[in-house]
Amino acid sequence: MLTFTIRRLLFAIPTLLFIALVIFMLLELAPGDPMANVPLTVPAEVKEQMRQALGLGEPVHIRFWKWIVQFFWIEPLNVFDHMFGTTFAEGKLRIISWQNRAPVFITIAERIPQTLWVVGTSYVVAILIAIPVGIYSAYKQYSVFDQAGTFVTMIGFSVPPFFSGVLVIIIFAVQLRWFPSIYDTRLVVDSWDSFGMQVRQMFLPVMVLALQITSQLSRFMRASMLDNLNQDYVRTARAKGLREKTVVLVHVLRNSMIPVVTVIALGVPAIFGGAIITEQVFKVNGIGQLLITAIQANDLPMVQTLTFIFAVLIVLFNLIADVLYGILDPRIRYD
Amino acid sequence: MTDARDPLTPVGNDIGVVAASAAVAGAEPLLITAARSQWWDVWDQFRTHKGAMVGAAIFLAILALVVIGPLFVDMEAGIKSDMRARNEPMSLEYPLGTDRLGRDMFARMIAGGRVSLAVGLTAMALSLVLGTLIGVLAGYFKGLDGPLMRLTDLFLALPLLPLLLVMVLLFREPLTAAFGIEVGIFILIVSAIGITSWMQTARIVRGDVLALKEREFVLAARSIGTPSRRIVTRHILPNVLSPIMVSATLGIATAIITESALSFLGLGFPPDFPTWGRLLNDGVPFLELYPGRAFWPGLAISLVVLSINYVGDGLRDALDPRIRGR
Amino acid sequence: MPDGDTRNVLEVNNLRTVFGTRSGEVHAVNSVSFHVKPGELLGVVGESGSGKSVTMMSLIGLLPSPPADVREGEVLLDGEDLLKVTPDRLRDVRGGEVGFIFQDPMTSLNPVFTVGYQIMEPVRRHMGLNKKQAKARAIELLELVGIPGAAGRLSDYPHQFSGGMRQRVMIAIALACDPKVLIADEPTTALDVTIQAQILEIVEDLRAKLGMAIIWITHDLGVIAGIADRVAVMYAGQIVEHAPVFPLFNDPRHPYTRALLKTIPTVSGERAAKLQVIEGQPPMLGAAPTACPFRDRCPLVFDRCHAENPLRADVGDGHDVACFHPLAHTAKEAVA
Amino acid sequence: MTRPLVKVRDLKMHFPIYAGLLRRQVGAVKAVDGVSFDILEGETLGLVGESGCGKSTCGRAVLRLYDITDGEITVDGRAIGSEDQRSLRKMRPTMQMVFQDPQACLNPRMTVGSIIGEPLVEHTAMSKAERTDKVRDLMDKVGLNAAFINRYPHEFSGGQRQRIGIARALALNPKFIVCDEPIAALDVSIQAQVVNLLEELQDSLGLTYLFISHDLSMVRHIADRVAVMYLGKVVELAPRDALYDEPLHPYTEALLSAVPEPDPAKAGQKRDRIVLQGDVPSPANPPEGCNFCTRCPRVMDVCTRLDPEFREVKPGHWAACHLHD
Amino acid sequence: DGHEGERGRDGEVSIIYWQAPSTMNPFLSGGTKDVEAASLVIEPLARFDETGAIQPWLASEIPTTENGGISEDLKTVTWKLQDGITWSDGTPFTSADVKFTYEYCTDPEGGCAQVTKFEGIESVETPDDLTVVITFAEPQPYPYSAFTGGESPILQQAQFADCVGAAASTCTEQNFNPIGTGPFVVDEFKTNDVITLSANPNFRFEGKPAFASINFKGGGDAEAAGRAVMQTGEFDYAWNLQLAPEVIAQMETGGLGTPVAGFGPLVERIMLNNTNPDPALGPDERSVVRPHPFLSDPAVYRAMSMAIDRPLLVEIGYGQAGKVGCNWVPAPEVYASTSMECSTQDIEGAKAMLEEAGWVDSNGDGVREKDGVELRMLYQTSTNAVRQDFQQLIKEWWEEIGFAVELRNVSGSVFFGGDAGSPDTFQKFYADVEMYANTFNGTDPQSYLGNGLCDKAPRPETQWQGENISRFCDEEYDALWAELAATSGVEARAPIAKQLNDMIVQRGGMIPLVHRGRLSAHANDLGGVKLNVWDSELWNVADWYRIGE
Ligand SMILES: Nc1ncnc2c1ncn2[C@@H]1O[C@H](COP(=O)(O)OP(=O)(O)OP(=O)(O)O)[C@@H](O)[C@H]1O
Ligand SMILES: Nc1ncnc2c1ncn2[C@@H]1O[C@H](COP(=O)(O)OP(=O)(O)OP(=O)(O)O)[C@@H](O)[C@H]1O
Ligand SMILES: [Mg+2]
Ligand SMILES: [Mg+2]
Repeated sequence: MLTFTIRRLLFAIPTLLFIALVIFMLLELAPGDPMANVPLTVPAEVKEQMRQALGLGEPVHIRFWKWIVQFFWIEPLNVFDHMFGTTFAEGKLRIISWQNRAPVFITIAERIPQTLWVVGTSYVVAILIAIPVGIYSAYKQYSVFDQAGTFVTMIGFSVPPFFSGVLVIIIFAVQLRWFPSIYDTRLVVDSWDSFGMQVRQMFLPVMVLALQITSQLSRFMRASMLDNLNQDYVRTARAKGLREKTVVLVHVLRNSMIPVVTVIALGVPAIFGGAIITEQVFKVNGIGQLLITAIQANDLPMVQTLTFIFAVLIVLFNLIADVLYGILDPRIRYD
Repeated sequence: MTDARDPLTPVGNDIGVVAASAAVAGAEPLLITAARSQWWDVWDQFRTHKGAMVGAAIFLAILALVVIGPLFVDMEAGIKSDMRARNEPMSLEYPLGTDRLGRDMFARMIAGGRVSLAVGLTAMALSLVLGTLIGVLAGYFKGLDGPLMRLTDLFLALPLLPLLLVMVLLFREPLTAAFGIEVGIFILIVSAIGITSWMQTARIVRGDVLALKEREFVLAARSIGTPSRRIVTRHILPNVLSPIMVSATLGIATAIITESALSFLGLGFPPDFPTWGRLLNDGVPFLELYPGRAFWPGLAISLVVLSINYVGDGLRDALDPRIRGR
Repeated sequence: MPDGDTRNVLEVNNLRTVFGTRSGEVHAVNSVSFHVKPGELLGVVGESGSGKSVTMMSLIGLLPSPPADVREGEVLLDGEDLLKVTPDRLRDVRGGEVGFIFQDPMTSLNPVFTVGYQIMEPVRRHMGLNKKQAKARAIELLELVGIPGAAGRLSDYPHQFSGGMRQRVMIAIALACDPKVLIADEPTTALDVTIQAQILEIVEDLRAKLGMAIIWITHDLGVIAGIADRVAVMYAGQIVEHAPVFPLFNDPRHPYTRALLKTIPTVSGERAAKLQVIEGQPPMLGAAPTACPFRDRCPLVFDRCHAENPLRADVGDGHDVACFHPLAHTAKEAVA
Repeated sequence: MTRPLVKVRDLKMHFPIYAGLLRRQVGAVKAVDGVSFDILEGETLGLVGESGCGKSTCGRAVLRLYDITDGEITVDGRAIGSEDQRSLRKMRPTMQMVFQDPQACLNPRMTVGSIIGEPLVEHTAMSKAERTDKVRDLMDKVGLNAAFINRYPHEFSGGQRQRIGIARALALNPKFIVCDEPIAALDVSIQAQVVNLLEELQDSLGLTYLFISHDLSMVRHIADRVAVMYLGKVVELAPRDALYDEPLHPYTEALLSAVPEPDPAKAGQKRDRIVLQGDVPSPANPPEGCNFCTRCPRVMDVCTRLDPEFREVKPGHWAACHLHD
Repeated sequence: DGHEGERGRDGEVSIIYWQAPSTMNPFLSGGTKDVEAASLVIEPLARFDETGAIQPWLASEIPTTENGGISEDLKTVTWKLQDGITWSDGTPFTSADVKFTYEYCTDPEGGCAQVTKFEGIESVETPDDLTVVITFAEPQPYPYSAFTGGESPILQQAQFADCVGAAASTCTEQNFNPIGTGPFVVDEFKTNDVITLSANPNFRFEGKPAFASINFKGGGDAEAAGRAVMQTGEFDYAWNLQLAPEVIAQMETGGLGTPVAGFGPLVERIMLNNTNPDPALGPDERSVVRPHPFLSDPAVYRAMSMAIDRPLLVEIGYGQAGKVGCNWVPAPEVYASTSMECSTQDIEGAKAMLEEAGWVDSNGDGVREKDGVELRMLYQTSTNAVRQDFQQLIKEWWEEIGFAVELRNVSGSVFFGGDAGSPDTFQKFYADVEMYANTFNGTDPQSYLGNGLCDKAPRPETQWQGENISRFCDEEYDALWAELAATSGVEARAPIAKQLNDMIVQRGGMIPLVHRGRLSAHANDLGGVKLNVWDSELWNVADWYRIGE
């Protein structure tokens, strides 16, 4: 298991470097310019000067190399400095956003908490809903509950969040005034009151996101349960005189969870990546919104860094999913 | 030494058994051997699946509306503005009302449906073909597995928006020049969506192929001397049909929605070219004033997705001869 | 051999089980009756699909319902009708008073729980032991079924065991609570002869030691000949012949039993030039039987067989058979 | 009846095991480890042994469905041991295979007609009509009602399915067929039908079989000569009667004694059954010396050190055991 | 009401900008959102008020020739600073800071976005702590661009001393949290998200600001911003609500807020390509070769203009935030030409005009042609719902009078991106007509009118830089503009400017469509809001207060 993990990690390095290069080239080829958002009243020569100030004059390969060095060496050094109060990274140029001339990692660090709060919570909520729903639908296959579940999940899948999000805002924030329509990222949870506020403002985005995630997860859970409910060992468990609850919730569930857990693990990068549209609709200025504004502003260092972090997470969580599979399923041993 | 029965079909067996015994007893005439098209069997089975039939009916109704609707509906009304009829509610003349330029929503829905369905179906087909091809190649040929799966990882990790931007930049001019604006952009959008959405299918197919490859009937085909190419087409592909079917269902929804996002970013069809996604998008700001504007396209997308899902279920069952016996 | 106890631990009368499927009903078990006494081993033979497993699973409600439906009959375990008891009581019976061993040792154990956990489960459930006691019991059981180093293997997973050992674990689970009746559904079919020999050895030992009633399902007549006291032959959901083991092998009365005995080659004795076969296929069980199910394949078939389903009739010495043919009751060699 | 149709010399089939950080090969599953035998034209060679001892691998390797590790194989005068798969295709019609699991070896989505017709599509230029005729012909030959040509495998009983497999194997008029446990998955009453069919076909078409099975009684019935395998090696090879009456290898003896006798009288006598202890060792890690030494009831010192040579102990009766040195 | 009282008495005010500020340093960004956010903290010497009139801010008075602040030769301007102003950190505000700001922005490596504000300045002198003397190389008839308005506020020298030139971008702390003289100071700045500010304890006016803190939220969309102010009451002020008029009206029924509109020089217009965009000419030639095959014909572009129903466009697209626009320079009042009328659609007139000029549909395909040239056009604009509606309507009108129009929309980030490599930018103008809006800063249109000069045309040799998008070129125009540049005094300048405006519209440079205003909304209980389109909208935030019950 350990060597498997190490081996996969080693293999991941060239893959990641290649991904970094591809992302870089893609962004390089993409149309658009960091000056697009500067008003038309600013003349072109000035824009050109601003471009030069961003380092856009340098050739592509040099910029790529610089970025690599900054990402893999200078930024970690900064983290180190931050943790131990050293000054190794002093004076070294960090990855700077073109939009605000600040190190991209500062902005990213600011954004992570709200993304984790909202997207993370919806993921947890979705899991908590999807698993029982999946279990019950499979256990009572073709029952009314199961049919209704299929219907709802399909709707949940097919309605884009830019529609459902606005819809719930209009119903719950505008008409009923139950929840705020705009997420307040400044809120610090330090008391029951502020916690209540946090719950209130998270409610709508979490609801919209969770519906989507639940739709997919519960389908998956159901299929996995169905696979296992017909297995011979289930009959064995029943023959032992175990309670139906034990049979389903211990024997079947444990087996069904193996693929589901890995699917859940594979979905984790998406939590960090944020849910772009939902964040946009509810003004949860998280990572997803950061990415979309960076793309709109053609802030290549930011886009490059974010997408690369995302790629790293995907590769990492693929690995974690594999390892989890190995841990959860005693039959599988990678070596 | 029991007869190893497929757990799926405890009953299917017995029908065969009866037929067989009848034949042994000489009861069955030897005449009915004329090859009956296997699609009849598929249809027969499909017909018994209630959900699938309802789904198919709805889908066909939408398709019919979209395809032959223009013969009965004044499509001009959906394209030309009419300042005297702005923001009309639902009425006989305008079954779904009109929009803020006085265009007939019903006609626009039909026109939008043509584009959305065409995009959804072709993009889905393209992504399925790509996904299946890559999945099968990776699963079947050991040497290709590593590189192709890395490629899949790569695509999964790529930011789609910039990728689409690049594609549009590089290919829009040549394509519109070669095929005209509508076809050119259609090709562009379909390929953009197809190219960025095949990865899930590829992974699933690969997994299934890996398992199928070890099945004895593949070995049997090899022992006969069937070359790999035909083993894949004849034995592997038909057996990965059901996961592909599932991907197809979800793929159409994703394609229709992605198209709307593309239109939204100005990368899609020209603005005077309605699609369901665009109509939905345009309707959202007016959700409070004119809920229908977002509701109808939203409903259309959901209906298509739902009906295709049920059709997919039925088709999957119908295509599987083991279930068909039931 | 059964001792003096003549009480029946398990008595099954007129059991009928029907499956409702999309293409109609399947009458898998039709009016099956049998009984076992403590310490006795009843062998059940019959070809695939003849309803052996369904019969046994009907006894303790292991069939999923729907589609299965036990229509009729009584299952008396020490006089208590298992078809009428509450689900809770039934669960107490399962694993507690009736042990079950399944055919396929590869899939009948849950792959994600340790062997120890799976053995301890019924022990804790039915005997109310605590963890420590249960563990001791599990070790004891594993030693009983002949797994060396039992204590060390409790924390192993099923896949770490070979097929033979897994089947021994299954036996240990079935025996865990000292059941009164052990039902073994083709426990050795998936195993090699040498391993089968080991298992048979173990079961015979255990029977002597624990004195429980055993129902042993198989279609290997060789196995039956070696271990059974009495044999029931099933065909198309019915018991067509039932007799103590010697009379059955020496003097089979039902044409099906006779044919069955003929088909199997042996490793000793003279070698037949050609194997005997039973032509044809078993019938579909689409409806309750109204005629002899074997009629289409029977060399002795005559009018009555098409009109009526023969009932089991005693031919003496605890030997009964369901056949109209006059020869069946007397003659030794009737089948060509 | 004299020319060896198939000659196998020192056949080895090792499946590599990779492990470690760099996925280096650290060992091999020695599924078949030095097997030699001849099969004469028109005869049936039985191959028996416990599960996992390498019978199937051996059968497949002989047909070159695997790229073998080492050894020579000659089929019908042509050395195919090291030929590549592409050129082997031409050779395929000569040698065919019938598989263990009649359910698994038939593509569930193809009709019987297309399954049986597949080899014809691959190797002949028949028209569709000719092919249908030939398929009907074959179905007739194996005792399937030709009316079932458009049915799917699941609509048949196990025995019938096995007939489909046999028909497919016969389609190209092969000389040599490897039957890999063709009856293992079948019911007793149906086993006999299949075995009889195989025998009939052999008589009428002059086929040569390698008949793999773990059912000793069936092998006794069908085979002319029998080879017994244990852990990747043939431990004994002899004409049928010689082997059953007078086994030379302790493993063969144990195997024979373990077969239950369907006669309660004899069973009651408890003819001295030799119950082997323990399990078969892993083929990835076979014991030192004789492969059987860990379970052998008559193990000697030398057995744990030296691998016994496979030699002709009596005329036509080969064995690999130190008892007969 | 809450006019008087102590500082911070009204608690918190919440402002929402649907475009989120990314920095507080307007010299590094130039985006309106950043400039306006910064105006809460840092201030210029003078501002324009809601009428466009210049007002002293940190200066004690506006320098003019009359008060001697501007020299006779129009080459030097002397600003007198108010005495006693301190930075929010308590240190005094001096002329050195002003001079530093000039140096900061004009450093060639700094990439200053406002460098045009300092164009033509030869030197900035500080004779004493309260005097700033600006010397221009040439006479400046309108010298109020440096240090005036929200784009050109004063930075504190002490804070930014190490941030000059290439180092500008490394000063994250400074750029996010500049020390200013304004009513508020930054407590926390979260890029593109939210800014928390609190009242400046050292602010120069007693009892101001009324609010103790500001929650400045960024991001989202105009719709949500409007909703948050007018329907849910979560925010007090929402900036720039570019929404369909009926949506605004509907939101207003929420009863919690009011939309307010203000008009600057922003004009939505259709630019007419004066060169031939035929793709067959190749990527470079197609933007240089003159003339355009048919747009050079006055009958054609006049007919195009006549066919447009501007009041309808206003109604559909902008409502109270739009007016019929016939001029390129619609404001300030003094510069707005009144010579043209365009508020009635005249389809028949347009047809007749074309007919007369010889554009007839001789082959019956619905498209007029003349000498083998058909009236086929490609009409492009950026992606934006209102623009797409406009495109649709205008296309219909034009087709009615015998044109064939193909529409195209390009993502704003590409269209306005100025990427020389992209064929889709508005500067390349690879289309026959294109639609967008533009404006100018401050109140003087001189440099804006300069966008019509021949040599300002973007073309390959200028790397596609230049503001003369339509590539309008007219010697008379160039000469007249030179005259404007040499004239001082509004009275003299205004007629010339109007003449220039008329010339470009009448000679085929563009078709103005809508004079656009800016629409913002404030909560009904927020007092003191004066929508200002000439400067930062938040220019008088120090005077805002909460209206009590
Ligand atoms: N779930 C089910 N639904 C419908 N029919 C069923 C079901 N399970 C079993 N049957 C039918 O019941 C009959 C008896 O099956 P059973 O499994 O008892 O046979 P068996 O004698 O145990 O055979 P084997 O030797 O193969 O185990 C068969 O005809 C089978 O098809
Ligand atoms: N493709 C493979 N890769 C690795 N090991 C294999 C492979 N195929 C077979 N083996 C191993 O080779 C050994 C022999 O397998 P084989 O299938 O030949 O046995 P067998 O005698 O046919 O058994 P059975 O009676 O169960 O069919 C087994 O240990 C098996 O695990
Ligand atoms: Mg069974
Ligand atoms: Mg095998």
